[in-house]
Amino acid sequence: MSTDGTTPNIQLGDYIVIQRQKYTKLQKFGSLDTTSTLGKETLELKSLLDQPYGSTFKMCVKETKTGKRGAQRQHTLELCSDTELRSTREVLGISSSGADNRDICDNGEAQALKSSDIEQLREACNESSKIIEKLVENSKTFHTRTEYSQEKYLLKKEKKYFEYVQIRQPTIRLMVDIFYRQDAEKIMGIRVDTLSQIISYSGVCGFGSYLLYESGTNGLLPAAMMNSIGAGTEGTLVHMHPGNVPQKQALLALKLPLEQQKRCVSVNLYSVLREFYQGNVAPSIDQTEVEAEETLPETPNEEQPEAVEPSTKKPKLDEAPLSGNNKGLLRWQIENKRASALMHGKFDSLVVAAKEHPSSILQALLPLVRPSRPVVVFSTCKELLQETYMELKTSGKVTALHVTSNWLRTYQILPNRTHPEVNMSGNSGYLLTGFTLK
Amino acid sequence: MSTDGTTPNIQLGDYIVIQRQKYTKLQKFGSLDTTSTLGKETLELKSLLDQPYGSTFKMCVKETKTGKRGAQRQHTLELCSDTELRSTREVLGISSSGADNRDICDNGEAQALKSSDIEQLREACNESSKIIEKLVENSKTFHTRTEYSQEKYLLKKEKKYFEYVQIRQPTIRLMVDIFYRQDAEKIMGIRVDTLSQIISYSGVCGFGSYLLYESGTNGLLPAAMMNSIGAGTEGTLVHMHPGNVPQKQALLALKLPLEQQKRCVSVNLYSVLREFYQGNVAPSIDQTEVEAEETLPETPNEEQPEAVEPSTKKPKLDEAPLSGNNKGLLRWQIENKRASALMHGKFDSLVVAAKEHPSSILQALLPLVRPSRPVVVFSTCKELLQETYMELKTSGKVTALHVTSNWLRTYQILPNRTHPEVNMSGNSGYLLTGFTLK
Amino acid sequence: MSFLKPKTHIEQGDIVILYLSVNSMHAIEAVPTIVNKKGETIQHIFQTNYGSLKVESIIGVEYGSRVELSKGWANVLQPTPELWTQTLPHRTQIIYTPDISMILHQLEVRPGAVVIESGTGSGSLSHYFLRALKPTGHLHTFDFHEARADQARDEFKRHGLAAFVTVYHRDVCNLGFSSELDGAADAVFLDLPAPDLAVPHAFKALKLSGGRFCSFSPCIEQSQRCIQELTKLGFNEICSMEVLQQESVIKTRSLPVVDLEFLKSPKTNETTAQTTPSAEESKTPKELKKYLTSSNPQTLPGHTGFLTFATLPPNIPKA
Amino acid sequence: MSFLKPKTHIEQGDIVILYLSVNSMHAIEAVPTIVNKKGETIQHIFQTNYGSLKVESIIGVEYGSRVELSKGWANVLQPTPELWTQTLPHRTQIIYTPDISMILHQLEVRPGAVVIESGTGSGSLSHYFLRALKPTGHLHTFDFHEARADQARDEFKRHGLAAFVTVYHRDVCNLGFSSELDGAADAVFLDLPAPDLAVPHAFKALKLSGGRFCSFSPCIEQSQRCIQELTKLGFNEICSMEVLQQESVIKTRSLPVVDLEFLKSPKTNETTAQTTPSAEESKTPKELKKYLTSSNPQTLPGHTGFLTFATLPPNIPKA
Repeated sequence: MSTDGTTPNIQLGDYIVIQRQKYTKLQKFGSLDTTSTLGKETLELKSLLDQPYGSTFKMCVKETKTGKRGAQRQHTLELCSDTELRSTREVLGISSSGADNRDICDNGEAQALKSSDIEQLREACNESSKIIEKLVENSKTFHTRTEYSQEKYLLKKEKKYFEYVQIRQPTIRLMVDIFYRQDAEKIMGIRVDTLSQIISYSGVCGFGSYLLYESGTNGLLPAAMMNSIGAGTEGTLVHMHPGNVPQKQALLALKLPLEQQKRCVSVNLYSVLREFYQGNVAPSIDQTEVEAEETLPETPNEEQPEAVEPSTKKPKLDEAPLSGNNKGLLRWQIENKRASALMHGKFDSLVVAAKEHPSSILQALLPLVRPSRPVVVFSTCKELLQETYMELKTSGKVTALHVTSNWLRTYQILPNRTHPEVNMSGNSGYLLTGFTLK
Repeated sequence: MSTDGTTPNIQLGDYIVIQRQKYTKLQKFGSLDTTSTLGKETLELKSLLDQPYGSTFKMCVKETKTGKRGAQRQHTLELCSDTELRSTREVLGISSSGADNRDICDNGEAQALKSSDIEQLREACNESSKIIEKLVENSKTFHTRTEYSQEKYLLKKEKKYFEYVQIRQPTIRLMVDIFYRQDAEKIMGIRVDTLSQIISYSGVCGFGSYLLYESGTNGLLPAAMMNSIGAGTEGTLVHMHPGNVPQKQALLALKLPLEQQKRCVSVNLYSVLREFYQGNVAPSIDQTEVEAEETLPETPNEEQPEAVEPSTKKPKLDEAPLSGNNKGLLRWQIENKRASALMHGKFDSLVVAAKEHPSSILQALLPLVRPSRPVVVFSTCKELLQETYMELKTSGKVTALHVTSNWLRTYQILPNRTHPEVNMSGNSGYLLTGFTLK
Repeated sequence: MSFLKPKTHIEQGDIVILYLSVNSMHAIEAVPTIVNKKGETIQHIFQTNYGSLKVESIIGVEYGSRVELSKGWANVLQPTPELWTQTLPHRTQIIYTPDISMILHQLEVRPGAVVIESGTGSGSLSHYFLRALKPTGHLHTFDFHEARADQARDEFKRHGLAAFVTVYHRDVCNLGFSSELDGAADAVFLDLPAPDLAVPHAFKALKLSGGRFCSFSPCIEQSQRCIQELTKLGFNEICSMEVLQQESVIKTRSLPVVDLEFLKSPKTNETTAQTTPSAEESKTPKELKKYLTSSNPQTLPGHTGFLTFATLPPNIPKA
Repeated sequence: MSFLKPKTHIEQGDIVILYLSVNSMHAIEAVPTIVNKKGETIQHIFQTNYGSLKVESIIGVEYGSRVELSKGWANVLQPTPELWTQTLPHRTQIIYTPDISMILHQLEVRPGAVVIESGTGSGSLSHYFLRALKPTGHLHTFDFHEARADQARDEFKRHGLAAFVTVYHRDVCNLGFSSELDGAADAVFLDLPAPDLAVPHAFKALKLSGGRFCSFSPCIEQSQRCIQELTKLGFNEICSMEVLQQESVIKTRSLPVVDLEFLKSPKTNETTAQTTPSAEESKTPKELKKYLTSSNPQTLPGHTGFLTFATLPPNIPKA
């Protein structure tokens, strides 16, 4: 979404979303040599440069290496027009289908092509529709299958041989899907519905000062909150984390304007609390040592190590009203002072998404929140929220307390085949919400 | 369901299900003077005698008493043919309906008839369709409403003025609906899906010897198990309860043949365990005193006090192989001895539905179950089953342990208006299931 | 004016949430006097289950404070869209926070977004859109019911949100969204009985660079027809879902634990003769153990509506 | 023969459930030898993840016992329909215990009942019907796929259930349930792609005294058409539902509890200089507390099928 209705172009250094059918992946387009791997396909990304986001590219086989796990193909990408994309079904013009499967015997000999034939075919043809056409031609049972069964077969084959990818600009919506699908634990199991409700219940928007503690979501939570705070607004976020350096991948992927980036202050929970309560503590080691340590993220993210680099290498400006003698301070100390100033000014909302028991964290952070402000606590463990609920209720400091979770049911809506999806995600996590009192 | 396909007739002493549209009620047809109250309508039941189950009767107003809560009407019942029952909508032949409700202003003055007019109309007309026709005629907005809104209005009015009742034979299916709707707590919150699964997981059927402990379900659980054990089979049930006398309403309502009734042995948990472990304990008080005490059920059921009488008044035969000197023993002592004999023979399944912590009950009863037999424990409190699960898992005496609960979603399926029902029951309770090991 | 941004003290004219308990809260306007049915200006007294509140007394009070009622007390909270949704005057069926949160997320609404909504209804969702898109975006909201559109327009003004919203009285199924909005929207939301009729208008209203679409329908047939239309017009990423929030009821329960072991050996005190089963029971050692438990409420929302989302890809020619 | 009634010891020919773990169990036939692909009679050795089992060794063993495998052990259980459903050879998609339990309950199946089922499929549901209706009732089960009907017939015989079931190879949508069954059934169950076509046959097959009907359909459109047909023929008490069972994963979790109070006052031991945020963390008092927790599995069954139930009232004329 861009405000002026034009589509921005893909730049070096951008995080991009690569989509192949329903599969999506977040990738840093770091240099012209960057490649990206989708299963057995490796894509050279250089031709993406300066093309508009939303474009579709055709995967063109450049070379095939035979590895241990079968053929690994290297592809270049070729920008293509949208009209090139047609439904394979339409192309093949399949029409005759059986009424039911009463005459099908499942003896594993339905496909006349051997797997070596198929592999050859694949190297020869560049178009998935041609490959699928051949497969259908050589299937003994395809035309006796029901239409439903044919469709299932074609979808399966299309998925395997589909040769187009679309490049999209990362958004919170696309990223939570990717992160949750790839490894939900890396975003603490925060499902899309729960994320959407954290944003609502916290009230985060273009006005106000917000406080977040999270123990590691690949940057998803601070990114979602900064996204709601918006560009060119007056909202600010203090983002507390338990680690050495904050996880910021999702935040970087949003490519926010610098003025907006500056309104997100990421600090270590313990360190900033000490700063807040005890004021200036003199630094006692040299910068080199710190930077060396800082390159180790709290939760090592092996898949996308690029995620961490920019946050540690890029210099960050300090805008908070400080006493002036910031020279000589380490970056984390400057950030601590900025956060501390915001903490003294108090917050308009508190969000806690902790792997730890939220109780002691709330005890430390609730005094920093103004009265009549929302509090949202996320945990995957209901038992912890139960205890926290009882403590808050007894304390009388927070009212309108609720513990909630969700069912998220997705539907297949197709003519004559409408039903809820056969599998559903079992865990939304739990939210404890309420409002602070004076 | 009768095995020979003929419909039995309604007899004095029967429990009957009275149905008025979707409302159902369990009622004992104790004598010809029995009346039954449905909201503001009182029905004289005498004309039901000897009519076949499944018949529909018309409510004919006999007199109207003006009470504190408006008019209370006394009705006689008149057997009527099925063809008399037509959809009110059809009778009224309503066709013109608005496309949407944009022009409806809700000012509370849509109905020209005053409530006193309606009351008069009601006494004059014996047919709900006539009353509704008048209401529709006098409604200023009915014909501008959407078809959906018209339908809703008609259904609401039909419900209020509907003048037919159907008399049905009680079955487990009808009773669990009635009990759950009227007061789910009286059947320990056992919902239909959970009941159905208790029956499945326990494996109760026409063969074998079954053990049930329940702390009060109006007789629903022993009735459901006896229903699955069946008439003319060799299955037996020992039904343990914590109270003075067992709750048996649902069991009596099934009107099982005597031979089948005898295969259900109801005993007090503590008393029968003492009998089992310590053998003959001499009775020391006279029978009169016991009977006086026995008429007090454990959980007083004020709505349907008839429920208890038959179990205390009706003599019960003893079939278990006893030492022969049963004369002089009180009925509960005879039952204890029969149950004790079955306990020594061990059981083919154990069902526990307890308000108490199931753990100590399982410890006492599990040794009475043969190896490779199902165990099913119901509780409304998941935390208790969690503890029990861990104990059983650690003990190694029960395998294939699962704790489950259900969502039960009912659907409205109507042309162009298909959706899950707007409200759903939140609690199925929890089941812990497993199989005993040697 | 209390919906624009977080504020600390109640000012005259603010909407204030009077919070009595989880099941009892009210939205009241912080004005010292009101006009009664007879047209007379009278003191603004608000009645609750815990007695009355002289509304004038809360002006100047800090949000989050406790205020005294004649027979009890309550807390005054600054309204949020969440609290407003639970207290607003219903002019129509409304959508609640769980669905709304998903709608905002899926429509990618953030400051600067231009959003089209139809119908306005009771303005429940509108308030969420406005929080998310202000101060740099704009909401265009349509209702075919004139009184409702007028009420909504007036409400947004009183809530301090007028600068970010335009309310239209218009039948969008037949007339579309007005040509000034062609290619202007980042997102379109429909809550209409026949959403399929409005899909072509949504298609026209979305930006050439693409955008997101959502339709909320209680019945599956509406979603089915809507999806047919979306597919025909080249929308993709079409998906339908339901979000059902369930609350956990948390309480400490005292649950009985029975001892049955003692039954295995004869009673030590045999002077009390064994009598009836019931006599047995009263002598049974039964202790109560406390558990912090969580359970579902008796009744849950079983269905609110089907949410259908779709993407209009960039650069689709619009004829 | 192990499906007829509860038994204590494994006899030759029994189907036995070899239970290794929650996710691993197998149904095996307790026979000392089997015939291999080449037609040779060989010793029956069963391979598991915990090594092999010489099947002959379990004959005569008490059900519920532990048996040794070459690399571990397992328990032998007598099959129940529940265990069978989890281990049977799938010839079709099958229905599982939560739906089946509701079907049996709603169809009011008990000993003596006459039940019609179509299609037979893999026989998962049939075994439940048979447990519920034997020894005095009868199951008539139909499948249009000849091999499946034959396999099912053979299976019921080997399971000791042949006396209570008749298996038909027949296309019931087009040909109905055979005229001998007219007015014979207490309950009819349909699991067919076009249940509406079989509803008139169900109507004919139910007793004059009435009976119960169930159709299981994965898609809502099938239920919609089925209900139209049921309504037309005078069925009542029509209702549709889904039953979704969710398992609770119970485990003891050790969860970190942090102490932040100490940060409010200067460190007592100031000899260790404060260095980096990370150095801070390593010195933070963090204890682990144990919780007995319950959670949902990552993936739940989101949909199995819609169950539609109806009653045929007594004395409906059938010509």
